[in-house]
Amino acid sequence: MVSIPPVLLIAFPLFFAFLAPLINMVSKKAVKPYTLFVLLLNTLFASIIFLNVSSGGVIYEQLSGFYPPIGILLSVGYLGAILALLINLLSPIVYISYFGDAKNSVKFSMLYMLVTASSTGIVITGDLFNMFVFFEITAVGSYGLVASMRTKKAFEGAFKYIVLGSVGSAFILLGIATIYGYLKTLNFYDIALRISSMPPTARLMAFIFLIIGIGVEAEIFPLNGWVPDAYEGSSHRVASFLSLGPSKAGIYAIARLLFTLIPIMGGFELALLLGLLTLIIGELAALKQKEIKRMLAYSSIGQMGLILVAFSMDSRMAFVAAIFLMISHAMAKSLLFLGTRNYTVGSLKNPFVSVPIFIGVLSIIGMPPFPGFWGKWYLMVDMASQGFWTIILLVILAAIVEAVYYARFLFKGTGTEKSEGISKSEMTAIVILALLLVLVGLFPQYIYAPAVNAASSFLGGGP
Amino acid sequence: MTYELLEPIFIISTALIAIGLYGVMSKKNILKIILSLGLLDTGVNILIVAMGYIPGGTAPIENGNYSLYMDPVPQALVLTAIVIGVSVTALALAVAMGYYKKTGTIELDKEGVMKW
Amino acid sequence: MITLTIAIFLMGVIVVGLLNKYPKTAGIIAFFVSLIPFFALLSWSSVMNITLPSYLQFLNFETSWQYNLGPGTLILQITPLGWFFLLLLSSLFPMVILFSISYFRSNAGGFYAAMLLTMLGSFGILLAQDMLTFYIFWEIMSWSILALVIRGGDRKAIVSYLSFGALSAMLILFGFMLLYFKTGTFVFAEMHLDASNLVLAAITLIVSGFAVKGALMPMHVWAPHVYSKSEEPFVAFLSGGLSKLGYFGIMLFMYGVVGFSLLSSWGTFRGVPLFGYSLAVVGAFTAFAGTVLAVMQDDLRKLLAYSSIGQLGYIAIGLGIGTPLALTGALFQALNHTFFKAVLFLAAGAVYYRTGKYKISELGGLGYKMPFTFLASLFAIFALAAIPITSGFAAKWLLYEAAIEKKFLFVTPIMLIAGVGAFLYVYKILYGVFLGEPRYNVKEAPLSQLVPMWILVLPLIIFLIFPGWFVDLTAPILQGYEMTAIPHTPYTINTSLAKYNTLAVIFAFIGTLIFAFILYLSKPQEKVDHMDNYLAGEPPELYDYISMHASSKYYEPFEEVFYPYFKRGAERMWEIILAAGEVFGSGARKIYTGIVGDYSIYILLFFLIMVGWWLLW
Amino acid sequence: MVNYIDLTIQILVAIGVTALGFAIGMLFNGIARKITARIQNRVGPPIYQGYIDVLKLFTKKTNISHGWIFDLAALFSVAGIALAFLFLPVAGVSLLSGEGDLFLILYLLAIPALGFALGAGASGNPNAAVGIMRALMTMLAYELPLVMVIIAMMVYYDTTSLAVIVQKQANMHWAIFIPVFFIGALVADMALQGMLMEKPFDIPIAPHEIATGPMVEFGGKHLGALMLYKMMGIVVETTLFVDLFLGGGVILSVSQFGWLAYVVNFIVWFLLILFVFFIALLINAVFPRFRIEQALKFYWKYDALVGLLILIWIFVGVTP
Repeated sequence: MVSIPPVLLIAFPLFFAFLAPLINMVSKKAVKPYTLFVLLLNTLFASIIFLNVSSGGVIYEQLSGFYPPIGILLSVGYLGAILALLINLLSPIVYISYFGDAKNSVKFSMLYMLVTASSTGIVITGDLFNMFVFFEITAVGSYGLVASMRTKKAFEGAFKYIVLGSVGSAFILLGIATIYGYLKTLNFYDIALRISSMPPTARLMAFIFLIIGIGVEAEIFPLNGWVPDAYEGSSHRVASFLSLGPSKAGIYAIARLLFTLIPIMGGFELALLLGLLTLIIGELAALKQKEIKRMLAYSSIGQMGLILVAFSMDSRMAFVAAIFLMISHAMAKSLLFLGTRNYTVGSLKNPFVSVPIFIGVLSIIGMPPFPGFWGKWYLMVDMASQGFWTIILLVILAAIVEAVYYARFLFKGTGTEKSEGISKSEMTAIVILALLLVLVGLFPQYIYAPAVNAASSFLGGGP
Repeated sequence: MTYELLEPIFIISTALIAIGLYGVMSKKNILKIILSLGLLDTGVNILIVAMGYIPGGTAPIENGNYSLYMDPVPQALVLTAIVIGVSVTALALAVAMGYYKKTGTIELDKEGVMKW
Repeated sequence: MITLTIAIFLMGVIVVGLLNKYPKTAGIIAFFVSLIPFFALLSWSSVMNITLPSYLQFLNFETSWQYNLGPGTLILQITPLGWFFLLLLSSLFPMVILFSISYFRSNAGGFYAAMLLTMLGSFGILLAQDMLTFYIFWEIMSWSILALVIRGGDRKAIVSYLSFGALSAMLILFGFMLLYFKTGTFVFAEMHLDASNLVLAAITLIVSGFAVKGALMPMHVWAPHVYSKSEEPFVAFLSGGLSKLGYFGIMLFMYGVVGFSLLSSWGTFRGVPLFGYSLAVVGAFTAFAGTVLAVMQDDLRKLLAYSSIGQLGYIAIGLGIGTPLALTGALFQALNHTFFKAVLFLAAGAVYYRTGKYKISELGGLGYKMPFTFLASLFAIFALAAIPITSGFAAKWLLYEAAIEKKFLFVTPIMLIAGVGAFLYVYKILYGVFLGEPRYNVKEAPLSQLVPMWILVLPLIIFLIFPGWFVDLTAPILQGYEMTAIPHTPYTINTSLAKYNTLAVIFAFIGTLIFAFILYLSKPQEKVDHMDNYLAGEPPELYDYISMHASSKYYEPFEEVFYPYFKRGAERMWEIILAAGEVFGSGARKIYTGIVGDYSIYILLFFLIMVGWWLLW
Repeated sequence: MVNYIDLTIQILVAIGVTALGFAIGMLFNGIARKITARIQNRVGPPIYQGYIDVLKLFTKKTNISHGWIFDLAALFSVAGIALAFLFLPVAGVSLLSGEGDLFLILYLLAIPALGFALGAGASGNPNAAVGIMRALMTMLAYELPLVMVIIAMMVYYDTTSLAVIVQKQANMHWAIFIPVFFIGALVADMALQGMLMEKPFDIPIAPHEIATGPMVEFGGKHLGALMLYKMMGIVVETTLFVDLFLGGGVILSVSQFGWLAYVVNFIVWFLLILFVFFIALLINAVFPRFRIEQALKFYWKYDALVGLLILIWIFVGVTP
């Protein structure tokens, strides 16, 4: 089998992103196909790396000539490979929807590639500082994407995002400083190896700093103030992209922090608490929401909470569940964000809109045979075998609330309103996403095997 | 390695962080918030640079004198962080301009904002 | 063969879905696909101790099937109970599809696709041997119904169905998880349950989850909305077929998984498990309230919806009492309800097809215009009202006998009164739709709509004459629960209390009819238009709405008496619960003030709490 | 192997008893009119007026039909009521009563009612529709107390078969002598008043308001059939009452007295149903008519309350 260096996943789109203005100079029409081509190529790389990882185990790669722990290290673990594939698979699909747009902004395409590359970077990096840098690139790119609508709402949302993102990055830096101050290393393995030599106070402080910093990006409850505003302000496409890329990378970083980086006492309990709070507050806030993007944003918050709950169970089954939930959320939420532009219930008349939206909603609510079901099912099975009844009850209540507001929202109105509907390209994108949902749902065994590997690896302290 | 928290450099950086956070929390004016963010960044950066400081050390540049030099990694970190901070500030200012063009104000007013 | 069946079904879904523009072709394809479960049913008839005729021997579906999903395994296997319910569904389903071929004039591909999915789901549910399989197929069935409800396009219906569907799914899921915690397995056969409270909680949750699908009060709120705002063939299948799956689930878990003896270990009252007793009381209440509400409706489909709720309540009573007699009665009621309610809904569909009206007060006099539709519905109505010239009576009779046998002194009168109430609303249908003065000059329904209706009437007549055949069907099911079938011959049923001889009734009725007929033939008669009546005046214009039809507000005195007691119904209760949720929701929303400073304060607060927590700890 | 001679005899007996039932019904009609007239200080028609009326209607030359659904009414009402009568034990003679039970009888009674309602509805006269509505509601009203008492009896006697209930009351162990069922009999008698559509429950046919309601469009042989149904209905309903509470009129055991017992029992049965009917007539003569809501409230509030007390009594009294 061909093996390719993982750094390509990052370097390739980064490089071509900066080439995009050149292409734009040559031909304005070529930018969109060019970007799509780059993204698709990246998908190919990601799938090759995924296959390599699932057959050959974790891939390490040093950059910049130094050996670890000083040099920068990329390490593609099982989970990293899954998420890298997920992000790189979905981002071209969401990009397809841009084809039907009359606007043709090279900046948008650039930022898009940039964020794709850096989100991928977060999930495959082996170095804390590297992760910080990728976080920042992701964040800067996302700010730009959110603001790209150039409306009042867009600027407002982007600004809130910038402020909270910057505060978050300051916290990450503080955390990095704390860790570096004691351990003189930023390599994940080194940190994990020697973390026990840190004084508990410092360890805890580092943990707190990092979880706050990453939590902003991962939409965890008290830190996610920007989420509804930024999603509401941004265009449907950007919201769709944000929910598949940056947020997944963020929750990955949280998992990394919890499992391998700084395993503190009570860390999982804290994560559980935060996850449940996020879940419940997100779902409840969505219940009376009138604006669709905002509702979907709240729903995203709830889903992230659920994923965090799954991670915090600290067991193999729940970890697998978390992976399925991430897949489900990435696919279904981007589908819903894309499909609900110009939404009225009348747009459901078109089967190419209604069927994908229907599938997306089902997957989010957790109906079989879609990935969301497998996630919730494994999570519940795991919690049931440990006897966490209260948590199951909360998760169940959240699911019911979810169903209620999705139903109330998506099917409101009389069905006679005229709607411009969505463009052909957007339709293509959501149909592909729906197909992917169906495929993953019907054949979970192909995800299950790598997911179990990822779980074992993470639970064993690996990447 | 020991840190003495009462060293002035830490006091300064902590103060800067605190001022920055206070500004972010209390101000409605976009420019003031951006300035506060800058302060926050600076505070953090100072803290990190201070961490790598060794009394009497030289800059971490290879010049044959290996005896005592600063830890290079924090400096690299800070350099990166500054760059990022600059770009974020630039972007924030651009957004502020856009906001101003759309609304004619740089106050994040209470009525017009997206909420709930 | 099962793999093939599922594959054909899924392919059928895609094909008919793509044939959206060609409703007739799609319908015909769907019809052929829909016959497969029936063939499967025939080939499995050996589980019911029925030998297949030799010319059908070529059908050999394997009796069990497994599919490895990696983390879990789907296990399907035919059981007598599954066979029985599959009989109901697989015989109803092709008829409904046949009916829809002429019913839909355009845009029907989605309908057939979703219908095939509901049937696929039901097929899996009935064969499932473990909780994972059961749940997966259950939800497939559930959301395919949702797809069909969405086609109806009524917001209230969609919202209530999806909300209650999720509630039901989650109740069931929670119950399954409790059982899994207790036993460590998902497979029914490997479960070893004991009389702990955990199991009781699990079975209560599961049964209440199924009660949503079975429209037991107070979980019925979705049903009237859905029934009255969806397409008629689907409603016929939903009410006739799919609602039975809820009772299938209840029966499977109460008697198949948990078992009668274990149920009894949580306390009995006069020989009936307390659990079953409460189910029976809920069922009786449902039967009564459903009937009263049905009488008050003016929309034909709403009336039939509440009538369904009421009739399904009887099944719950039977399942609650749990003696062989009661279970037989419950299954018999399920069978009858499947067919008569399907006929009634299809007839409503045919009436709508011709007149475009559902309001009873706007219809009238169709009996002479659509005589075959009228006669089919008349049979169905006889079955519904348990008039002893259809099999409807035998089912109710068994249930009454079972109740009296277990001395259900307070439940039985309610059941009987609900039965009398049924006369009221069926007469409303008869008079308002078919009798009275004619208002529409329409033709009889097309043949492809009449044929399914009349085929569905057949079982009601067959089991009228031979209720014993039905009892034969229940024997293997009851055997599985270590019970024996009630004593019977093909045309008599004996209980410890009395005997019911269908032949005596039929022959005596024929005899008295002959007597009456002779009297009737005694003199020739003259036929007049039925507007030519004692009032002696013509209404202003013959086909005008300002007419003398009395079906508007027909039972007004009844409503005056009962309405005050029923106006604060279950719907209101759920609305209050939802409103309470919304109060929390708006509280949660208030967190997101939209002010960036506040968000930063949250971050700082979180930081301080974390540090403080660590300091304290 | 079916014994054909036995079967023939049974069929003949059935025909005979049915004919007797119709004859008694017609007689009762005459008696009713006579008694009502006497109470109201009129002379009234002769006691055999019922026979004359039926004969007249069936020999009328002009018969008007409103279509085949309308004709069903005539068929179903006569056939149905005769069918119900066949399933009742009459004076201890159980014709088909062993083949069915009380539930069957209650539902068989619905056949003629429904057939009648079908025909009336098909006539297209609004008065008829209103009458049927009232009839159905009256039925709903009186069934509740009646059913309560019947179920109390079923549980008490541990059977649902009317024939067995009659058997268990043999040797003068009539239910009415048991205190709780004495009250039950009073409750059921109230219900019987509604069943017979006598005042104060003659709401469905109220001649002054809705022109005899359901029957308004009927004439000739159709009306004749309906009259037969109504007359036979009196016999069936009073017999049901007598079977339930008065031991079916059985005072002599057939095994001891042979054919004499049949004669005596039939006479006693006749006197008893006449007595029950007489009570109904007395109430009829002195009461004005209820409105339909009042009837419903009367039955469901007061009558059913007593019925509930009886149920509780039995519930406490009968050990499982």
